Amino acid sequence: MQTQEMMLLVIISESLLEDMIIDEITELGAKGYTITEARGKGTHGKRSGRWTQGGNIRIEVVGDGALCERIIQSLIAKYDVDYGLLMYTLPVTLQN
Amino acid sequence: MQTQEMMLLVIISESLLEDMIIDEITELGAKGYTITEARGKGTHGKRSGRWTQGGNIRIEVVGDGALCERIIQSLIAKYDVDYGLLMYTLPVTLQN
Amino acid sequence: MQTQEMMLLVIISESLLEDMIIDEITELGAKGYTITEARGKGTHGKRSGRWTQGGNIRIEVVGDGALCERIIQSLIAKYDVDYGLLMYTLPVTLQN
Amino acid sequence: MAFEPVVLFFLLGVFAGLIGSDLKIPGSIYEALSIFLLLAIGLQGGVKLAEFELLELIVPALIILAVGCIIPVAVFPVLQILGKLKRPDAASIAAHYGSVSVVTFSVAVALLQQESVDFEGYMIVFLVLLEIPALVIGVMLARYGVGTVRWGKLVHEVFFGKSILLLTGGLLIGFVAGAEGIKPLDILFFDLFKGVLALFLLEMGLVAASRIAGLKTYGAFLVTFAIVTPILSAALGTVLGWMLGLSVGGTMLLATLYASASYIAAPAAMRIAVPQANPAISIGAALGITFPFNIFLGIPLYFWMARFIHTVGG
Amino acid sequence: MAFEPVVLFFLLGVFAGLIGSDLKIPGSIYEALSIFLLLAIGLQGGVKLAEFELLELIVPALIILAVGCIIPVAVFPVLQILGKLKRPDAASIAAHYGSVSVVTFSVAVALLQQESVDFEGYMIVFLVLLEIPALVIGVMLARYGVGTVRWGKLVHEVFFGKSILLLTGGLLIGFVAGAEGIKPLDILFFDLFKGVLALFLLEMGLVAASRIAGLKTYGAFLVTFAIVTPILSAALGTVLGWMLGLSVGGTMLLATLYASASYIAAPAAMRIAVPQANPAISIGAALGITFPFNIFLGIPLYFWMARFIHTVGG
Amino acid sequence: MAFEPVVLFFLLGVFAGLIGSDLKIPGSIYEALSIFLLLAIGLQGGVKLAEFELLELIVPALIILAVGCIIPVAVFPVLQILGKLKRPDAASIAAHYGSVSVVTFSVAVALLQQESVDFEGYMIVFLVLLEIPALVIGVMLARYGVGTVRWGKLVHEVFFGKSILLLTGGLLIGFVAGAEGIKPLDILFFDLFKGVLALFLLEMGLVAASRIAGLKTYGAFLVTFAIVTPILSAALGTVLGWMLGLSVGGTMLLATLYASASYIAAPAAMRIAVPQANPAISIGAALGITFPFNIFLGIPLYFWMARFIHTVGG
Ligand SMILES: Nc1ncnc2c1ncn2[C@@H]1O[C@H](COP(=O)(O)O)[C@@H](O)[C@H]1O
Ligand SMILES: Nc1ncnc2c1ncn2[C@@H]1O[C@H](COP(=O)(O)O)[C@@H](O)[C@H]1O
Ligand SMILES: Nc1ncnc2c1ncn2[C@@H]1O[C@H](COP(=O)(O)O)[C@@H](O)[C@H]1O
Ligand code: NA
Ligand code: NA
Ligand code: NA
Repeated sequence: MQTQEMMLLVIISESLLEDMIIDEITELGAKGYTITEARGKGTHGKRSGRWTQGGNIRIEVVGDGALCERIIQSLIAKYDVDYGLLMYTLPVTLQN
Repeated sequence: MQTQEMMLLVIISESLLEDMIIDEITELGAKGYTITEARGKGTHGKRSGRWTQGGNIRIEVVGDGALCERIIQSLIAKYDVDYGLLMYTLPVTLQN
Repeated sequence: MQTQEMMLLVIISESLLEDMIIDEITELGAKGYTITEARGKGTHGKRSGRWTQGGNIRIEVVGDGALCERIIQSLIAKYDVDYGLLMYTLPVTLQN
Repeated sequence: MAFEPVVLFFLLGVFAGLIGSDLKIPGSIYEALSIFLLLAIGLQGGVKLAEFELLELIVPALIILAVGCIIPVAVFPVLQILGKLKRPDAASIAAHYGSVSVVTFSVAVALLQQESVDFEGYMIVFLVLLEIPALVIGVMLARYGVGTVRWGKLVHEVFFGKSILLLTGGLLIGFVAGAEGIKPLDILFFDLFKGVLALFLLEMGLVAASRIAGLKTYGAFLVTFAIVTPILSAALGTVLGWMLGLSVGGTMLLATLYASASYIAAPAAMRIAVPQANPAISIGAALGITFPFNIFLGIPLYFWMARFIHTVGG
Repeated sequence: MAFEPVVLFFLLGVFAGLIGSDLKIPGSIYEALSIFLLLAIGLQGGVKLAEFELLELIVPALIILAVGCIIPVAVFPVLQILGKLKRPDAASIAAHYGSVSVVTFSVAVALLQQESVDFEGYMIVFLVLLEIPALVIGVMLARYGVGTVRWGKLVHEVFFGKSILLLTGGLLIGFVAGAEGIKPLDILFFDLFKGVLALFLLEMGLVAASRIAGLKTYGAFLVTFAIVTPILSAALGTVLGWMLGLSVGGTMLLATLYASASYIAAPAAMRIAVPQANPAISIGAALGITFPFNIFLGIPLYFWMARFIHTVGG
Repeated sequence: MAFEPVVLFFLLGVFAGLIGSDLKIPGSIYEALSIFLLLAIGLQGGVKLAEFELLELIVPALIILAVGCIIPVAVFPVLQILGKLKRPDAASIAAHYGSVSVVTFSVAVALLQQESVDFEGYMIVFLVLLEIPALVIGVMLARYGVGTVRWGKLVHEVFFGKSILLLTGGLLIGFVAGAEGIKPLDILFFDLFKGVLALFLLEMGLVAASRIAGLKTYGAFLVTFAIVTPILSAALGTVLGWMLGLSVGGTMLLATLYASASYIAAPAAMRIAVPQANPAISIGAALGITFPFNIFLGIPLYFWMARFIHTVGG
């Protein structure tokens, strides 16, 4: 059983952007991703997930540092100004 | 692009408490939060998310250590004895 | 207030396996777990959560390193070949 | 004994739950079904209420409320002393049994309709009224001399909680719009009502099944309590209904209201106001025993009681 | 003034929202209700359309579309100059008011049915057509000289977005199957329509309530705008409908279409195409003011206007 | 050729899926629609079954079951040898085609009703019975000599899985309550049935669209297989139905049952019991080809075959 030190990138953004973000991270080389439905509040106001306010999605990508960095740069450039977006990274140990 | 070392506080508790916990963390100074629906099991028994058993919510707050500490203290004082509650923290790198 | 250094194990797998994985981790000694509904993509293809494709679940288990190791070994042995499965661990500080 | 096929769906749910089937009604569907039932029952009441002189209802309403308050006050010491339950648990259970169950009421109405027995349309008003005082009494019993209650939060939870809101909202809309105005909505809210009730009972059966397992833990006292309490409460309701001059149908419905235990409004309110109480005990009794007892045996029994008192008492 | 009980459900929703009740329609149920409404309205239109000569509709359709484009073009400078709104916000609001609201249209149809007033079945075709051009105009206004538009994505979003797709899909199915073929579906799609509309309005009320709070921020200009614009647009529609020789019912529906503001298709399209615009302003105006204004006061007013012009104009 | 408008909804779904519309039926609504369809079809069968002598059904039921088992056993070597599929995949596909599809059956019933052709009400019993044996055969074929099967888990999955449970539960409730007892539920479970089927087919179309893309990967063999198999199975059913003395309607339904491939019960059971099989292949064939083939061409063909054999055979 070998384990592997990887980076976990968590992206929280507007549900509306799902397709575009997924296209982006796939093109940049992500091998996989996991999405959960979320709601929340931030500098762009409350996103309750009720229809007219829209909801959030929470995307997890496990990858190497370079991949995460590429995704971060690209999403900041495209979506950070106009859309709700929060990204953070942390080191994790991949187990399988 | 500057990144920032922050603390991530994860709170898992009963859906019923959502409004009260959100009020609490907002008053204590959180700038934002993210909520996902969850279910689970712990010392207060199984919470399947079926209606009469109730479900859980999983709240993420990214903030500085002091904020997380304040929230933790306050939630322990108010809800730890009578309600299902689990909190853990970990360091993360904020990317935007 | 005493805090405790623990391990967080995150398991992402097919919804279909929920009962079996929960039985497994409970038998191996987990005191609790938290489940959220998820969808995603990986080496086993896209799992959109639409009915005929099936969805994923994301299970969090907070426990000591030995427990996490036991769970990882057991799930790899039983499900890694035939089913969608991703597991990673990270250290967290339990706060209550 | 009178029998209403809709309860068969409850049995199917219990069976599915006990054998561990993967059948489940998604949470959002369950929510939608409850919103529908509450609105529909409110609308039905409102339409019928429009035919009555409201002022004449005030006195019977006050009497029915006052007598209804006897139930939680009476069962509380029984639970504490005979049942050896802790104060918060006893108070919480008292609140559940003092309050009422909309679905039990609906099954009773369905039975009356099947047997073509008339009833006073304004019974639905009492359903709304009776939801509330028991919850307040429960909180007072739990907190007497102990700590402070967040009354504001509680009152809000109770009065503006969705059950009461939809019931009263439906009542008002039905009252304002009247039978004529509601007609285009009849097919959704009235004709489909019983079918939706059937689906709801299926889900109730699934949930009740998960409660039945837990009951062994609480033992014989709780089981006995959960069967005897509704019968005694129903007796109280039967006598009162007869004394107030209600019809056979109305008497049976009042008995059912007193006999029924809340498992929606009460659990939510008690979890907020009396968090020390273990919700598994109160919901287990209300949903795992009293609810099935009422829909299978209780309602036919209360029907018989109502006819009996009207025959004997004239 | 003509009154349609279904709007009482909207009031109930607003009330529940304002007092902070925990009532909410689960998201998936809301989705299902909209799918139902869109399909049902499409089917109704398709069945009626089958009775008409399609070619004869082309000219009036083009006129109605062209005149409809006046609305966003006219309100844009008003918003920029009088309202002092930024270019993207002005353009986004223009798109919302140029587009149409399916639920407002449905309430108008419900009123006509209650008053037993006939209307041209093909009005539904205009509902579909009018959804689109205002969105394109809005994007052009926002982007004129500024940056590039992802037109591909936008066109896809608009034409294949679920609103248009279900409306046109229903229209085609109704048209192909005809009244006879649709008959076994009548009870679901036609008889239940108004009840479902009632539930939908309940949810709309809840959402509108959450918008009302935010309106204080935007001030008197926006409130005035959100009431005056529909009245003027309706006047335009009334005159045009009369000139095109529509019946009283058809004239009133055209006025309602022009007067209504989109709050489903437009917000989604604008968020993609004009992300700099603050969605809270446009949705707040369309849903928090114009929608309630239209269903309570506007529609009865437009009905009166249509009858007036037909009486006076002959 | 006979045509049933309800299939137009499937086409709309396929179109929406292929152009990448954002239309989707929320998961919980899909769940609710399936629960409804299964319960409703069970109830309909139960009510009709109450009119028959149960004992007389045992022999034909056993024959229909035994002949039904021929299908998976016959297609397995074809898939392995001609199709060059791996053992688990061949076995899993065999199980899918041996089992049956409730929605295909429902579309066939809808066609018969539209054409006013009678059929034996107890056909629904065969629908329930035929779901099961093919799954067991599939597992045995996959595991013959290889590893161990968790039979307990599998049997539980199959017998107490929600499809079988709701079908048999509805059957029993309909049987016990009878036409009279079910009457207040008629409007929900019977009158709305076809409308709900339409919505369900819309979702099926969306899903089928996502399958069609994947089919290119599997090539000509699978496409041919997925069209020829139902035709041959239907021929078997037609001859058997005629030999058993079923009416034209009953014969056509038996042919449809044999011809239909499961895409709900079978995928779930195979994923547990034969995890080595790639679910994309079996579901792709069953849902992406056989299902649309059956509802558009197959069912009219089987109807023609049933009439033909009854005309020729007398
Ligand atoms: N401090 C925070 N902690 C956790 N989640 C946050 C935080 N700030 C923002 N979010 C999430 O990120 C989304 C977008 O953030 P924003 O761009 O700040 O509006 C919000 O809707 C929240 O779900
Ligand atoms: N060891 C654990 N790992 C992950 N989640 C847990 C654990 N223990 C408790 N939880 C979650 O926290 C909730 C409340 O826990 P408790 O207060 O222990 O009942 C549970 O319902 C679970 O969702
Ligand atoms: N690199 C990744 N990052 C995040 N989630 C992943 C990744 N790879 C796989 N997953 C998740 O794990 C599930 C199973 O993965 P797999 O076994 O690779 O198909 C997928 O459906 C995803 O939800
Ligand atoms: Na009671
Ligand atoms: Na407009
Ligand atoms: Na078959």
